[in-house]
Amino acid sequence: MSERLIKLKIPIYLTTILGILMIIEFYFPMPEPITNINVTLRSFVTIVSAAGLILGIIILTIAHLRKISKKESGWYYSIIYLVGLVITSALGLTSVRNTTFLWIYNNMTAPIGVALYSLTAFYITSAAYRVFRARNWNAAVLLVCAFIVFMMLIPVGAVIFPPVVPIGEWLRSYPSSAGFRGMIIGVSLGIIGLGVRVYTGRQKEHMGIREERMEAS
Amino acid sequence: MMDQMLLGLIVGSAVSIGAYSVLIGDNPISKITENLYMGILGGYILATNWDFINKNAFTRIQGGQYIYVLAIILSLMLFTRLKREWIWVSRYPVALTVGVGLGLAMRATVITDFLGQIKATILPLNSINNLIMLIGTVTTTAYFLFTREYKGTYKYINQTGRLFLLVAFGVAYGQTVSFRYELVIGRLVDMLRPEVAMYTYAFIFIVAIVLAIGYLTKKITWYS
Amino acid sequence: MSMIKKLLDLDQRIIYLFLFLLLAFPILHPVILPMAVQDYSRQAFEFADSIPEGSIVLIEGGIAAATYPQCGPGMVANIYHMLTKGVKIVCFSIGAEQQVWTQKAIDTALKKLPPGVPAENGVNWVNLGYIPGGESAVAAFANDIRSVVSKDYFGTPIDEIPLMKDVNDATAFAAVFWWGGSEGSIPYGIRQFYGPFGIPISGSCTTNEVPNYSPYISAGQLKGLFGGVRGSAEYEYLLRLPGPALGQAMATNFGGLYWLTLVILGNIFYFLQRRGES
Amino acid sequence: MSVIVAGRALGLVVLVIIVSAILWFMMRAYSGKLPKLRRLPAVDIIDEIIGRCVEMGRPAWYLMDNVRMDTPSVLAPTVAAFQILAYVARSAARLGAKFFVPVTQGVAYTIANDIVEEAYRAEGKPEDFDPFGTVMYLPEGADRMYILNNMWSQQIAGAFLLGSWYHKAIIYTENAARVGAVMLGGTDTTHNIPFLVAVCDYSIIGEELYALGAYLSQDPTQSASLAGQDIGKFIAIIMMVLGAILATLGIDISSIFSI
Repeated sequence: MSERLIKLKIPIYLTTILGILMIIEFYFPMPEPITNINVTLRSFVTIVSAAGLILGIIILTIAHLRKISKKESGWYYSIIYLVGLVITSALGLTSVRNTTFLWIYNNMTAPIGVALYSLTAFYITSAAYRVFRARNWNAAVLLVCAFIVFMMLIPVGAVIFPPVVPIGEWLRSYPSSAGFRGMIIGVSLGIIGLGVRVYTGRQKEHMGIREERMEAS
Repeated sequence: MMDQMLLGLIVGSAVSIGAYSVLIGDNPISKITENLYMGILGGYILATNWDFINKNAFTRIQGGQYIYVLAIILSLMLFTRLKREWIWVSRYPVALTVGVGLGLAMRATVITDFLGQIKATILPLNSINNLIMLIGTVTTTAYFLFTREYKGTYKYINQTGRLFLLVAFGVAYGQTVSFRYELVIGRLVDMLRPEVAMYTYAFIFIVAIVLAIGYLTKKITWYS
Repeated sequence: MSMIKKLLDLDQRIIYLFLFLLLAFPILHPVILPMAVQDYSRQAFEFADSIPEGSIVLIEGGIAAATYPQCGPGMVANIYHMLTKGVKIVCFSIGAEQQVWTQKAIDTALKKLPPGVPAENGVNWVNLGYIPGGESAVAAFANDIRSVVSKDYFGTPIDEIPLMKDVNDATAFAAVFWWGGSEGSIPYGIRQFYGPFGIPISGSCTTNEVPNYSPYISAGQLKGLFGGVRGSAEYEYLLRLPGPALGQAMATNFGGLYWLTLVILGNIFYFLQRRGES
Repeated sequence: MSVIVAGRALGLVVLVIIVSAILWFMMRAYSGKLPKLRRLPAVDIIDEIIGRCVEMGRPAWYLMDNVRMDTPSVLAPTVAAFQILAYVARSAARLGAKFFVPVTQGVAYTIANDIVEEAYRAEGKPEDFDPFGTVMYLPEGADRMYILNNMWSQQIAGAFLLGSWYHKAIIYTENAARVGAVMLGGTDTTHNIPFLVAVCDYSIIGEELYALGAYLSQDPTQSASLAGQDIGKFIAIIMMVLGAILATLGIDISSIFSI
């Protein structure tokens, strides 16, 4: 029973207490020691997240090492990973201001990052040809609105067909904001509902705990 | 100094071509870039996060804020998952993250999202546009009702709500597309600078030859 | 019939290849297509143009590596515009990486300046560098600059900088230009400069963020906005200062026309196929 | 010093009302009185997609994009996605589909790994769970290339794209569609929901992401909480309609928002 308490109940209680503390602090003026605790807790979260990333890299490295030792298909690529990791982390751990470390970041990491981000343009273009068809009226509405707004936004669009600008602006300011407003209101309620389910200990999947049906917790 | 910058642009151009090769489908060039990127990014994440912990926890502990020892303990608790029987220990840092995070999300969403959007919708109904705004917001809000069956009056409300949602999605789609082209252009501008362009062409040429040989000899799978 | 089916199943790699060629072409050989200037950009330009000679403006440089190709040229044009008008500039950044790009924008603008325009560091412009702490630091900066800044980007103590002599808080500035990149930080400027001090503010952001700020413009809290590469190109266009953004805007045009064509073609083929089937 | 922070009183009142409504419905469900709920189509689709993957002998992937647990606005949809993951993973374990979950953040990785392992154990197939391969940590950013390359080489047949989605939405959906995968997509981010709706075979929008997990859990108190959320929607609708009518009549009530 006490094992259940430590492994299961206390984490859930802890979640609830911390969450309610955050909410109360926002609505009621609090004496300084309590606000200080909350600020400290939030910085704990950032520290734990940073530690989580380090843990992730360690696990990823173990996975690559295992791949190499088992000679799984494509194991030689893992060597590239290891070399990259060892060089950059060795440089970076000496100092994050190390010039070679920053050079690698600016000239290798960042360009690949931008290039990968920009892949979206290619996939959007091929999606335009493949899925953007007026199959039914739902798809047609989406298609027409996207077409008009996009035409408004490219510099030459307004020259080809001037009315797209007022139409596009109107779509953007009225029906579109109205649509998103309803969605945002819904999402906000979804977050509140989620919070209540988590804080009452009903939803506990994120703790890796299997759900137990209709059982008081 | 200048040489380092030029070298940087050339290397940047080479790795970008490696990244763009993924457009062809899985191939050795993109695999090499993938693992290289994962490695250097992993090293970067390792170093910067270690630096962050150092600055925000260890330095503070040295400065007398002993409460931060707790943050270190919580962080170490995450690492217990490397041993299977100890996995439950990592629930504590998870409880901290989720508890605090959800609390922060919940407390803010009521005012900024829920009330903020309602406030913006309270408009005098003296123009078609304001009326559309009200109808749109009300019907899309109603679109998400879970306790109403899809029939009767609600069916029409639901359909109207869906229409507004689709318009919103279309507008957001068009909006995002134009931004995406700017990203490629930004990268291409750097790759096609006069002093780098020759190298870029050479890299493209090499990659094309390697891949063409690979595909023709069936050493690399061509996905269609 | 099978022809249309084949066209509909066109290999995506051909689409990608054409996109590459279409985007690279205008960068290598600038072709100027006509362009319509957006209202937001025109308002922002007119606002910048109305600042009287001799006053001091504050520029926040929030542009980083990923956003510099789009928004950087606009910031360069802004700095050029101010210096040629005889307006003094104080720059700062709220991100560490961004301060480097801010300085790069200043250097680029200085190189472009026509001879005879005074542009001395510390007299006509100053870069205060990186101020950590997000919005709370911006608030502190607006109330008392010296509480958060002691040295500029180059390490000169700010009390030794002539331009900073009478500049103590937000009231010293005639205007604020917030080149926010993709930081999403324009509201900081609105809340901390426009709200409490009434200093007019205009800004720039990436294209996808424009809708987030349109409410501020219609409320008059933001005097104008340059969105993405198009905004930068329009600044260059209005200022008659040809630069990299114009070429990029033309490339966007090509990419955009390609997208529109593909959507239209896809639909035509799709309907032809459906008609053939029925 | 006032009792409530200025400008937040109405927020507090609304929050208390919504939370009480949710709790009330949950209590009622606890004693057996269940509210009537419309069935979300997405509920049946999950097993269908997994089943298809098993039939074709090709893997099913569960992608979550942004899982930064230190950002509240990302954390909420991520926690919702975790609940759905618990169901999908059990379904995959039971039917025997090859399952893969890439995660880009350490704490989230810890959680996802626990969930999936627990699911395999619950279905009595712990040997099918690969501690290094089923759930995998990939550095944020580098995951794009890994996922694209492997999507092609493994020829996935099903993909779930749930959580807080950003630009990766279009990258993954378009590639998954090209390799012939059936997709279920859903997010609460307004900028990228259009791609999921346009490209995915099935999509869930905004709040439905939060609701889906509650539907899928076998726990009636959770699904009952959705009825409480509906009360919030009614409050919103009433406030908007009433406010607009009063504004038309020249009565300005916007000041109540700043109490």
